[in-house]
Amino acid sequence: MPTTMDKQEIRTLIAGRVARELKDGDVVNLGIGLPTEVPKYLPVGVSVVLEAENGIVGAGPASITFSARYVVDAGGKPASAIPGGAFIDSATSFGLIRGGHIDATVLGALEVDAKGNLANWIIPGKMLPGMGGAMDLVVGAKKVIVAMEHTNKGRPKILAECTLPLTAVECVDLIITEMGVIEVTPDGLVLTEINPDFTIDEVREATVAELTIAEPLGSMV
Amino acid sequence: MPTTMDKQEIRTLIAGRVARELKDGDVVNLGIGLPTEVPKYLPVGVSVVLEAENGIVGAGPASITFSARYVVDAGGKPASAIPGGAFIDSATSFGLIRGGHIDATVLGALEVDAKGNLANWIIPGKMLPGMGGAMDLVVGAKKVIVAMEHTNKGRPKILAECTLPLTAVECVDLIITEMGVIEVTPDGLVLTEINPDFTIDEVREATVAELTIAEPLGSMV
Amino acid sequence: MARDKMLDLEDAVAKIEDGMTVMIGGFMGCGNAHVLIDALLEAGTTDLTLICNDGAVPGFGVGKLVEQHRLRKLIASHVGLNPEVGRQMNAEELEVELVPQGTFAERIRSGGTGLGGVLTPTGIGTIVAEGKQVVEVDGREFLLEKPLRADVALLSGYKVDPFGNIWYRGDTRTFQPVMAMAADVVIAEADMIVPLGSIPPEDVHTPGILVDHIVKGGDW
Amino acid sequence: MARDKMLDLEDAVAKIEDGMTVMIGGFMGCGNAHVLIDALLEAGTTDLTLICNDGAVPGFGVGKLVEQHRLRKLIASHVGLNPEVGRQMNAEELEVELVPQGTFAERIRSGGTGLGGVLTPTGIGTIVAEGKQVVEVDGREFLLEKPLRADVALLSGYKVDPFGNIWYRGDTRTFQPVMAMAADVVIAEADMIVPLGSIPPEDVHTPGILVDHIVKGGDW
Repeated sequence: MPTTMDKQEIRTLIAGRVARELKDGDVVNLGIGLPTEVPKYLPVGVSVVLEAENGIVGAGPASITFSARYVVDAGGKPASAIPGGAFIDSATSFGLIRGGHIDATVLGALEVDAKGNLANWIIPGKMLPGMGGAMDLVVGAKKVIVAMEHTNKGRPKILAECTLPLTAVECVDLIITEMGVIEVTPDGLVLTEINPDFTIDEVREATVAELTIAEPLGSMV
Repeated sequence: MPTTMDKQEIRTLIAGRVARELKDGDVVNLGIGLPTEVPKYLPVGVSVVLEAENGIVGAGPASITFSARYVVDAGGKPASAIPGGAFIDSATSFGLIRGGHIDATVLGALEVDAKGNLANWIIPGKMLPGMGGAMDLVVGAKKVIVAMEHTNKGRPKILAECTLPLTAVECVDLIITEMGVIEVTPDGLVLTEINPDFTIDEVREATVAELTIAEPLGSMV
Repeated sequence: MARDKMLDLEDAVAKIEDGMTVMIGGFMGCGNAHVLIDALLEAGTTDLTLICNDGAVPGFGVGKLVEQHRLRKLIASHVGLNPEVGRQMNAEELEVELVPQGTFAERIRSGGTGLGGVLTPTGIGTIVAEGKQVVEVDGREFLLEKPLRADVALLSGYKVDPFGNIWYRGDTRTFQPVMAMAADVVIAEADMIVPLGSIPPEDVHTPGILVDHIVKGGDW
Repeated sequence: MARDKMLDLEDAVAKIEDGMTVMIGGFMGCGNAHVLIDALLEAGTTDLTLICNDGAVPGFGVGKLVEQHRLRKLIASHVGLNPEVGRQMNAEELEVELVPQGTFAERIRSGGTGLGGVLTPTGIGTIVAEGKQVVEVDGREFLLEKPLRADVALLSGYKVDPFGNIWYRGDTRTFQPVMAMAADVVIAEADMIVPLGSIPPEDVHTPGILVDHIVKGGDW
């Protein structure tokens, strides 16, 4: 039942499912917010290298070894480099990103559409945070995973066509929400896994884009 | 009298005159051969920072502190970094060069012409060493000084128009030979200083390009 | 080579005139040239164009320049953490040009290394591409993004020697190495002034030939 | 993160197949991956396209690959110190593509960082520009030079940790950091294998995520 999940349960569910997309040794860039919770849910035996686009390869949590005056993550929060980590300049960092050296990026979205177009950086007239590193990340990362709530307070975010200014065209590979897992394919969106708390009809109702249902349809939990 | 100068006297004269073109603190890239002798003749109180395009800012002579296995100059010879010097990668080195951060480059030429066009990297069918860093250096350095013997065994090298494939167009600022100092101006070549061992007519005879004679004409020695 | 580039703080910021374009490195305030920013505020300099990755946060780093209305224009990739940027922008007190962060780094790098610009896939098919030249290379489209340069760059180094060689601590390095190449005058504040030769030549992050002036930093 | 990337020398060079494109860093032999080159000669691999700044000198570094006729093509900026390159070229045994050294570095950097190419003033008005696209930016002409990539890059590091982080000694760094980004497989020989964490994060010259395999080097 959808209404039984609170915000934190939704985040836990999504972050946990994203974690299972990552392979041992992957180099991963995590957007701010929900995506930063992903590492908590990595399966045993899987460790990933976190890249922070402001210049950390092998980013770690705040630590007394690293002064917050000199080390922050891509959200501006105190951070560290793990043993074997590296601090690099921004041109090199985005060289890694644009050059396909990041295995996966996980980030939120305002809208995603049937072609994998993504909008996540501006609501004209309302919100203009700027694109930061998002445009480069979704163009350059080998796999782009959108991790978000399925709707914005009931308003669908997965559309036939994005209405907001795009972050990039045809860049999203996978959409993971509290309702299920959706793959972006050349033939459109395919629901590959569902949260058993929902019916296919409920997912379709919350999604404007047409959804093909995978056979067999897996469970996301 | 020209014939009284041997090869080493010519080199000494030219290198000595080039040295007086350099200002204290200049960052200078020296081509192989004659240009490498320039630092010996720097006036008292003038010190320059040598850049070697393979990655030394503040290059110095071979030294026991630096293993030849790990440090060579742009001629492939054992070298060092002076205290305060830096080793940089090639993309950064040529970023410095192309970006106008080198005050002067001194290099030899096969041919130079009235427009300041330079040919110094290939004689088709005979010699193909490659351009190495020369094309970038003459495009990027703030001042391009050609230091060379005035003729190739009597055959003029300063031409109305280069006949060999160019290194770059309109890049040379100053030509320094054993006969004199020639400035490249929008109106052509101007002999600004002469070696008193030669007459103006002798210089003109050894030069195909038209020469304007500066008033007053200085002495290069 | 050991020429001393040390300058008093007031003399250093006096190099920056009203209306100039200034680059400041760092990310969300971390790695900003805090001591130089405070001196610049003190000097009253205004009408600046600031090239900085972001607007930092209110009351911190370049965020102070925004708050005290010293900027005419801000070229950045992200301004969401400083609401004052949005407010001034909506009030038409501040012009903001948003640039994708990787493009931002490369545009500055182009400006400092004599390239004609950047050919990037980033921004293709978005409003970032509006009015810009698209160049096709082997059947794929790239956006031509033009070089960025500034009159002055303000850097923040952890170790700086008297020749201006800089070693950046942590991830304060960010855009600073490319900015050091892309400004007519480069001023570095030094958390620590270290003796010439004490930074191993392999570990110099910004060569001293790029730095014109050094001021004592660290006190903020 | 501490996954061990160590590989036997023979297994490492077995990654390189006849006909592949290989990048090797260094300058006039200094900084070449000498141990890997010797193993590659031993393995008999041939018909290679080599992307290296120069042909080194006879009997040294990549010069050995030339001498032993392992190359089909050489992409370099300078070949004058190895007469064997010119001889094979004139005999039409070896194809040579000459690239200005700064353009050489940037083409590799483009290949590794997802850019569409380089817009450089270098080569304009020379035979280097022949057949290439010229792009005008604000009234000035720039040559569009295309990205370079390789199947394998062979690097030579002084200190390398088990994750593949590299610290280059002296000026052996050269083209190695950009090559590390521009090849499908990156193999580094290490003069010294050092413990994870012993290279300060600020002084890592090539991040370990770019390095696939490490072999013990130093012995040449």
